[in-house]
Amino acid sequence: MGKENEIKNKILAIVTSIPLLLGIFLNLPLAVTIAILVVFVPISTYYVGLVLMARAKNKEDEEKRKKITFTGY
Amino acid sequence: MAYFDYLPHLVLFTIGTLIGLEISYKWHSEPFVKKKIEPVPLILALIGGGLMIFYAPLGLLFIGFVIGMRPGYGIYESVIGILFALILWVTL
Amino acid sequence: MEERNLTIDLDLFDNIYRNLSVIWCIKMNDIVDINGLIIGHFPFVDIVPYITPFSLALVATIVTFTVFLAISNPEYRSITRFKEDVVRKETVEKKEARFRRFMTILCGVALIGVVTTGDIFNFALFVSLTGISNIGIFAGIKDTHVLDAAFQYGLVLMICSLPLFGGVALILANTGTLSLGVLGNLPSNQIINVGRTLLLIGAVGEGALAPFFATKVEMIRAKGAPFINMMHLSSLMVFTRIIELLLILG
Amino acid sequence: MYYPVNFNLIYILLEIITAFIFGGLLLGLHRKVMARIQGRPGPPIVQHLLHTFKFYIKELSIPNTSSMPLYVAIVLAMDAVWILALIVGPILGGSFLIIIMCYAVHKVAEHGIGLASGSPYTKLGSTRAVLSATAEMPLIAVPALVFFKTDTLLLDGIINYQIVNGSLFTQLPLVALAMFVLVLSKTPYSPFGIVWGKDIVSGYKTEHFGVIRGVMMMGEILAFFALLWCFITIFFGGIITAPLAYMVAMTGITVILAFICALTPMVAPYHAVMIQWIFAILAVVNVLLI
Repeated sequence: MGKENEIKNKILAIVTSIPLLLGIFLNLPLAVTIAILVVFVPISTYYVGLVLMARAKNKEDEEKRKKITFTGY
Repeated sequence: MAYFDYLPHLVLFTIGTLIGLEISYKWHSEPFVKKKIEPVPLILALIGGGLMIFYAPLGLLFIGFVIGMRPGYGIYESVIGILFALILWVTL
Repeated sequence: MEERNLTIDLDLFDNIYRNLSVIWCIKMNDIVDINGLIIGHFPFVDIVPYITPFSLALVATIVTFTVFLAISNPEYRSITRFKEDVVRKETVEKKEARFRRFMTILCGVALIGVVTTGDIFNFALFVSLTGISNIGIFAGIKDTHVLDAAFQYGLVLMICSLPLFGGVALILANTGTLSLGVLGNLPSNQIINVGRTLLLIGAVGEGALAPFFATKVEMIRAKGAPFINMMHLSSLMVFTRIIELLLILG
Repeated sequence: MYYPVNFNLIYILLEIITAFIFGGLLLGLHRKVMARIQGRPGPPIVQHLLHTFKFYIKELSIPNTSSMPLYVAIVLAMDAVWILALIVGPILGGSFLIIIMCYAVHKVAEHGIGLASGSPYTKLGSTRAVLSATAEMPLIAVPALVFFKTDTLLLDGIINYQIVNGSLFTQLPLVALAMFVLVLSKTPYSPFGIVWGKDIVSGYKTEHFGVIRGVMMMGEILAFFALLWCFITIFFGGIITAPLAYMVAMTGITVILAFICALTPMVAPYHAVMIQWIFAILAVVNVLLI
């Protein structure tokens, strides 16, 4: 995945979690809350996951990460 | 009263198991051998069992440490800790 | 223990009932017991589409699925043949894909009709429309197995339209109405029960549900993931709706 | 009133997170108990949660053959549907039919996940998903049978009925058995888990790894929690009311499920369909007897 893709993912991660933050700070009606949760929780988890993945890949201590441990995660 | 009243319990238990997993692998890097009861996890389990009465999430953290240890280790200790907590709960 | 009352504002509840009772001449209704609060309704002359949390959820699901299925490209299938050293990637032809995409969208629209309508005759019409568009999805495939299965499904479809509309006719003849809002208020009797059974048989055949699933399993061997998925969606949505309908009639 | 009138987003989000962590621990416990029965030490209880988080930092690669927006969107749909089920079920106590709809959409998502990648193994898994849907649909006749007994399908109404008239478990035991088989068929390593059987590599999950697999596992955890919650609410709602009691009951049922999963082999697809039909017919017989 290229650099542009990473930036795009970061922007999308932020954009998709804005409604969740809005819902936390504003008191929205129940129907809107449900819609926000159902639509934006999976999408934002997906994009946050992509960003985390890119971070883990770019880490300098990649060698260390690759070392086999017993716990395996 | 809702389910998330038990969120601290669950989170601290999970963290406890994670720490237990990490540390027990530091303690035992050898291949699995059937072990007798170890002192340190036993003490931790007893502390956890005692804390369950006063502040359950913290007690779960300690018991979770022992439960979450490397597979095969810490079985008797965690059973003793849970029994201790039960005895305390019945008597108090 | 603490009381776990219905989380419904009683004043609002009363208000809605008062408004409904003008049109539907009802005080209590099975719809509320099954679906929860009626959020709104559109009083056309005889047809009364109503909105409940259940139908809202269904409509949202169907719209989302239809949009995503319509915009996605068909998948590629890797095919290797004996004595050949290449791996071919096959997919749906563009012309064929266009027709099947149109049928997918049509099926989605019909499904929205199925889940929102408040009138059993319209329900039967929309269900048969989903059946027809399902056949359309599979009609363009150049594969003998799939076409054979689709042919058999088509036979079931045509046979089952008789019990489907027959059930509706029985219920109409017995009660004098097709509106679900009124029907939900009427006590059931033997004839309505027969009508319900016929309706169930019809919908099961149209949606390729339980006893008729063999054709469906053969049919989804075809290429073109998004279009095939629509068929599964349509049959399951018809099924969820038919449960609600049968319970309302009872 | 049991719950606060204003459901804000934080409240619901916290409930979802609780359900996620608890469901993950339950699935971990499930694996642990299974392992102990089979004489292995087994993974730590937290393993299933660790797997879910692990996949978040693993590289995602999308096959060249996949049908593109669908490949990602259908997995997200699986997640979204169970979040909806959790909101409607444990939090609002709404209509049981919506949860049945979520279950149906879960089936559609399984089918779509299998189809979208273009791999023959996932295709087989998705074919089995269609096949098993026909088996589980009769079991979903459970809401109808419950409705004839209680005259309501709102989960709150069902709970109230049981508080007045006693648990439905004693009144409709065979229907409860059918619902239990439904829950069993959604448990990993279950005899009816033909959809992700190891004979077809991993069924519909074969081509999904990386972030997408993490999201998918999240959906499965929520599904397990929601189905267990529904089972307990519908059949034991009179006895079990407090959240702590729910958690204890869920743990108990998970242990029972683990025993069943550990001691039974995976049945062949057509046998799975047949066995589930038998349980559904038993449920109908129960209603006819009463």
